[in-house]
Amino acid sequence: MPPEAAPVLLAVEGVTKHFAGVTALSDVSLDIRPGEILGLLGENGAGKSTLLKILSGVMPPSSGRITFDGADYAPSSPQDAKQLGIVTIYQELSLIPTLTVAENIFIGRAPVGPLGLVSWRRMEQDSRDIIARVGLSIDPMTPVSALSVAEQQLVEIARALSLKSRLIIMDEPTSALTETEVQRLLSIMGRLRQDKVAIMFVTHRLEEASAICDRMTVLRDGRLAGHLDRDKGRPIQLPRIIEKMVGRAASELYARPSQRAVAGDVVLSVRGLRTVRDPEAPHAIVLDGVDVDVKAGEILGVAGLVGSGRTELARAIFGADRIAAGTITLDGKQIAPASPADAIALGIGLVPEDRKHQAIFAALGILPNFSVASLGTFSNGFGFMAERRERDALSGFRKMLSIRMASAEQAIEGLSGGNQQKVILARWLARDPKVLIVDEPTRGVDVGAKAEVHQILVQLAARGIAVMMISSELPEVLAVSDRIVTMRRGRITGEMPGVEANEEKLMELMALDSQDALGQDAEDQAR
Amino acid sequence: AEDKLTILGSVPNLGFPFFVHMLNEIKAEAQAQGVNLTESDGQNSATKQTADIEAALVQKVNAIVISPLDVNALAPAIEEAVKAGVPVVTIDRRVDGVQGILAHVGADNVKGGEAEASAMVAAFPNGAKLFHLQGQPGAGPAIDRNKGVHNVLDPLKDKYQIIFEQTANFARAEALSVTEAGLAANGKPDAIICANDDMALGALEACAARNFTDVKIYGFDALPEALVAVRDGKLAGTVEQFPGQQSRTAVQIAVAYAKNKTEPKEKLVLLTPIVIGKDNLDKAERLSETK
Amino acid sequence: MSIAEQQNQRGGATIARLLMSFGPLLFLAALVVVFTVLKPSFIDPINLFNITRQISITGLIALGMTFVILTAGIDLSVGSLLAFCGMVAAVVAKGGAANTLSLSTSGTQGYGWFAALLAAVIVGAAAGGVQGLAITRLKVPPFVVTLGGLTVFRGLTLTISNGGPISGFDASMRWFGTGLIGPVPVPAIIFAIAAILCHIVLRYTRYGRAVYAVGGNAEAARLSGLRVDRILVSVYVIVGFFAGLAAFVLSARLNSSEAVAGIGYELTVISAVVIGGTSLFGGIGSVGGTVVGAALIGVLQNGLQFNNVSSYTQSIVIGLILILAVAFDRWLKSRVRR
Amino acid sequence: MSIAEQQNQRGGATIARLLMSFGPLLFLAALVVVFTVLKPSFIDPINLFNITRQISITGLIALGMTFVILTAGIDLSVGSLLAFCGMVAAVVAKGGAANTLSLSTSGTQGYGWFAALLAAVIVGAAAGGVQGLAITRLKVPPFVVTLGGLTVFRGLTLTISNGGPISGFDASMRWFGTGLIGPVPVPAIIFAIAAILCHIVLRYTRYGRAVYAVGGNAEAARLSGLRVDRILVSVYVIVGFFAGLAAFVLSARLNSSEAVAGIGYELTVISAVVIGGTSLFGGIGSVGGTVVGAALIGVLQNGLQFNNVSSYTQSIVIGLILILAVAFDRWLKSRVRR
Ligand SMILES: Nc1ncnc2c1ncn2[C@@H]1O[C@H](COP(=O)(O)OP(=O)(O)OP(=O)(O)O)[C@@H](O)[C@H]1O
Ligand SMILES: Nc1ncnc2c1ncn2[C@@H]1O[C@H](COP(=O)(O)OP(=O)(O)OP(=O)(O)O)[C@@H](O)[C@H]1O
Ligand SMILES: [Mg+2]
Ligand SMILES: [Mg+2]
Repeated sequence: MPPEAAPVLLAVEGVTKHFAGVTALSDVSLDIRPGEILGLLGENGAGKSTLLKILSGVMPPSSGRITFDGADYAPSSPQDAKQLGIVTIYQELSLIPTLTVAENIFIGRAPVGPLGLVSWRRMEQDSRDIIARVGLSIDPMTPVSALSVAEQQLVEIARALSLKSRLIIMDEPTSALTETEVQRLLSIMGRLRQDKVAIMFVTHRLEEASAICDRMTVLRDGRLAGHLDRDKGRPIQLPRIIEKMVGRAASELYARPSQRAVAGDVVLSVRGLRTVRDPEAPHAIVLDGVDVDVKAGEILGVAGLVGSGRTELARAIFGADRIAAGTITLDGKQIAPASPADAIALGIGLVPEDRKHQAIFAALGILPNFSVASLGTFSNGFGFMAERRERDALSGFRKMLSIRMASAEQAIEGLSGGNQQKVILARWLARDPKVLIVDEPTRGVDVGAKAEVHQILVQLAARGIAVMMISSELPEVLAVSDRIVTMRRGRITGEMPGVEANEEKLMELMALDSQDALGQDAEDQAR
Repeated sequence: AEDKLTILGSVPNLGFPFFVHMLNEIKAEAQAQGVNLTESDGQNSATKQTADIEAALVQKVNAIVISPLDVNALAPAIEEAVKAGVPVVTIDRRVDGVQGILAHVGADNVKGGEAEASAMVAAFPNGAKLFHLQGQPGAGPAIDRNKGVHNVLDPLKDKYQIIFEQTANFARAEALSVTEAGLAANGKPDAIICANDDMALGALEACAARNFTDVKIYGFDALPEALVAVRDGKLAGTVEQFPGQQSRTAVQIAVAYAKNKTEPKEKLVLLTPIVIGKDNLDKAERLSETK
Repeated sequence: MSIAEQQNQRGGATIARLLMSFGPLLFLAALVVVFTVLKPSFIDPINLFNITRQISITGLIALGMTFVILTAGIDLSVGSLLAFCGMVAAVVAKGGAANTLSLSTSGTQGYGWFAALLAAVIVGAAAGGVQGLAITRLKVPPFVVTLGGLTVFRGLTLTISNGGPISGFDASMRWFGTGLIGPVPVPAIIFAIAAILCHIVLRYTRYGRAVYAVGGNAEAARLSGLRVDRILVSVYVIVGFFAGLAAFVLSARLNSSEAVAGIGYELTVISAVVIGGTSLFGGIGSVGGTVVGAALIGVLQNGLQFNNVSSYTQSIVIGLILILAVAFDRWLKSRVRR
Repeated sequence: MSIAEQQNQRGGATIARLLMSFGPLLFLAALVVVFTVLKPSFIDPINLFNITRQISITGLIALGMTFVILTAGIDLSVGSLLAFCGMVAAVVAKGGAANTLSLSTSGTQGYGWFAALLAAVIVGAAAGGVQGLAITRLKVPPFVVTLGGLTVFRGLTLTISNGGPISGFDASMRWFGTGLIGPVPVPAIIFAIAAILCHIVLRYTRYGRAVYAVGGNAEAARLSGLRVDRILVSVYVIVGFFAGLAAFVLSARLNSSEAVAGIGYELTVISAVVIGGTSLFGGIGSVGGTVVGAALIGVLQNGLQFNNVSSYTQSIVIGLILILAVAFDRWLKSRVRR
């Protein structure tokens, strides 16, 4: 049924939003009908999240009008939106880390017994069913702080789905998910569409937007860049989207970069690496005998499903987690970094997966964020900072990586995600490492910046650095890797040259590790 | 050794040298009398001192010698002791409204304040401008000493003006700052009356820094350090309440009763506080410590 | 993760949870054993009841403080607020400021214990509410607002009492501080009832869970539709209420309201909460822990006094044991997590 | 975002930054004006120098506390540690515990001011280091460790001094508390030099950068190769050092080291740091702010005393102004954000 047949559920007319000194949204209009999936797209900082926050009552617009069900709609808090059946999955995860999964799902609406007292038993049972819908099989009484980012994202999705809703707003719900979970989410969205729920969907992964969205609204620099409709029921094609987003035809995003360095000698070699269960992180995957090599001048892609242990591998090499057994060899010499400081001194760098919590110093300026890993390089023998040299280095990288920033003093918080990521990359480039490990380097980064990050990685490899790239996005892995290894359950399950790889081959290796794994998987699914 | 008597000796706050001296004297006398002593420090909290008494009652002490932190707040605990048949002798401060206390040995803080102010009046028969540094607001001795000073000076308002009256919380450092502010704001006074020796010594430093060496400063408690300052003519005087004598007498009374049920000759032993000046230094109890 | 692993983990979780909540309790038990060995009369019922009575005052405030710290807040004003509420209760009990100098306990002029109690808790709750509003509306951190409150309430107390104590209440009021029900002191019973109620509120009501949520992550709680500011104000109202209740019990016990009451209580109270395992960063903690924390401090003080340890040494020992108790708890938790 | 907008933002940022750092300064200026209007002699140099001398003791400790709070830590033990270091300095200055009862100032038996100073700062730094190790190794929160330290150091102080003061130092030592260089009091000069050094360290050295980074995000700092634990220990060493230095100056000024010195200083010191705009959550703040915060408190106390305001009213006014000063700062910052 064509969605136009139904009356408009929510209409935004000429909404503008100013922050001190910034206009985040300017005269934006759009509408959405029941049973429709509307994609909201745009580069980092285009204003997508700002618009969604206005719709969900987090902040008021500076001007403009919104109607819901034909009536004026001006929520003063998320509570108001919730009462109308507008449910939001926020970009910055909004779970309470100290509470259990069950409590997060039932926050503010815990099932109560006859005396008005919370029934923990019912809460546990009900939440078990709810998270099963998104394919999670964790104990609902686990505290959220023990979950991986991906699991948290799934919990958040599950919670939103469990609320009685007429409009679901999803701000990058898939940024931490791998293919399997994304497919599951898309099929759930399809079902919701049949149930006449309207969905507003933000993502930087254009393939999935193209696959599921009925219509798209594209923002550029806070302004409406245009609307896109399905063409006779066929998915909206990527080039059309990209052109609207960036304002010019995008020639070869994701195209394999042309000149590749010839891979050199093995720089980093890992043999039989094992970790033990850490009581501080009991849910973390335990590495179970990992062998892997990275050569100078190559990009080694590491693919795997959520929880396959890729992050643990990176952290173990980097000295951030304790190693139980195995050897790490760097340039032929065996090393045993006991802390990141040791690893860094040896010439290893790590761009961690959780930018907000593990990489950026939100309140500090760009300059200290940039130089924090190279304080020795940028200071003189007496321990004083050589600020001139530091600034020069930063402005060099600013040009090289085309970082969009106002000044070196600006708080890094004020940058878009993509630009923050580039500053973190610059942090490591300043050290000129032998080995650079990047964990989900483009999470939440828009399509243009993503291509730039890929270019940067290729350039690094060309300079002879051994790059290990962990990514949950298979197209990304395929696009930039010279060689790809797959992981599952703390083990390496396969290896192939980048040119020979394709999604099907990788998925197969990521999903299987042994004969019985299939059966086990089916069981997992069933739960 | 099991049949040796045990008494509880409790003072309000061992953070202050005055009470340290008191407890030391209690200790010495207990030793002389051949009884065990359980020590208690109220730590400036009525609940702590009450708790200590309760613990002592459980341990069945034979007598209690106590200088209560507060005349009212310690009453219930002391009442409990009396009910349990344990003889109680209070030192320095009385508790209000409790029947059956064996004896009280003390020197009234109000009287001490009066003596202090009177000494100043005697030094300035023609009137004077003064500063008054009070103790910690709300604390028993601070209230009583303040009352004593005002008892004397309020009727003589025209001749003796208190131009600057502030608390310095019984502390030397605060007295120094407060006096500095007072001197800057009001110029040199004729005299400074302080509710304890620590504050007097702080005020002394402030005056010395401005070269105001002829300000007459009065302290309270007759601590050794203050006695030295009196001897050297830096302090005009300090009030002696004979805490050592009080303590020893109290222990004697308590032990005599606990041993032989000897009733004290007097239920109320009041020592009259005196102001120690240069001329009567020998009357000071702790003169020997100033060598 | 395999099912076996998950179950293993879950089983581990249960044992771990138990041990975690038992951390401070184990420590408390060890202390009791040590003191009993040193001096067997330590566990005389009389002494144990003494201890319960002694901890009930700071314990009551610690219950309220648990709510505050669960939201990642702090209240430094409780000691002063206690003195202030106590003074208000005294004025009411004596029937007006004019009668405060009378030490008579006939009480005919007074308004009675119930009015005094009501006045104390209402003033306490209101004062807490004002501080809560300053925190949420003026966006001044709780540390600063309640540090200001600490000096303001002390000043107000001294102003109404003119520095002195107000003493002499009638027997019906004094019963709340000194009375017994069977062998059990009334303050201890009040504390026990309050603790049970707080436990139920925090564990089994939506409000209680919202308190945890706000402390776990205030921004996420707001996005999840909780009225964060209201909840924040409410916890300061609660701690203020308990400061008022504690003030009433203390005045009844001492038969006197003092201007210097409660000095330094904030640190004792916060210690009790923190020793009990509540995180100063919010979101984690329990009433049971606070009760154990308060008991630990009470037992320690009483036990040292019982053994005639010199007051100077007491300070040293208490400080060290405070650190050790928390270190032991952390160690247990890191050994068997969740 | 357009370039014009960005530049706009940048201009805004500069004004905002200026105003932000001026927030407490504006408030301070307003206070000075008010007090001068009330009593013009308030700005007599003699009174202003009095104020600088008075704030120098807590100000010195506040400098160290700035480092601690920048790492999101806290040190409640500073008041007790000051008393402890002062007592150690006194024992050394008097030439050993045996001579402490002597009030003589001839000083021939003593080890001289330099030894006393050295003893004070070494003991202070060492005590801070021990606390830092307890925080990093035992994983006990700073609040708890230093709360324990607060009672432990007080107990130790009372033990060495047996409750009494140790008084009477020689003239060379006393000069550090009472001397003048030109018209300027020596303590104020010591404070000024220390403040400038701290400013340079925090602003222009590698170490200072690391302190901000650890406070801004400890996990990110660790993953950036900083030795987080060492830096944490170091800030407690620094605050301990300053407590020792302040103790030396205070003893020299009073000609006496008292067992009761420094009670409650922790709150004054933390207030100074927080009023100066340093965030209790770490990563944000400056030495300049702390100096302004200390000056604000000093001016307020002195000004109220200067006007002979009753001590009860003083408490109330100081508490309210403390809250207002921070509220004003927040308001300014929220007006002109980034
Ligand atoms: N609270 C705020 N204060 C000031 N500026 C803000 C604030 N929130 C957002 N902005 C600015 O508004 C603009 C739009 O931000 P928004 O988060 O809506 O972008 P987005 O399209 O969601 O980007 P992304 O894809 O990176 O999530 C950005 O320039 C951002 O810096
Ligand atoms: N700090 C932690 N505490 C407890 N459990 C954790 C923690 N970090 C990760 N985990 C657990 O480790 C598992 C693996 O997640 P991790 O992120 O390490 O794997 P990964 O292969 O890198 O996958 P992805 O990055 O796609 O999430 C998850 O199931 C999660 O529950
Ligand atoms: Mg966004
Ligand atoms: Mg990962």
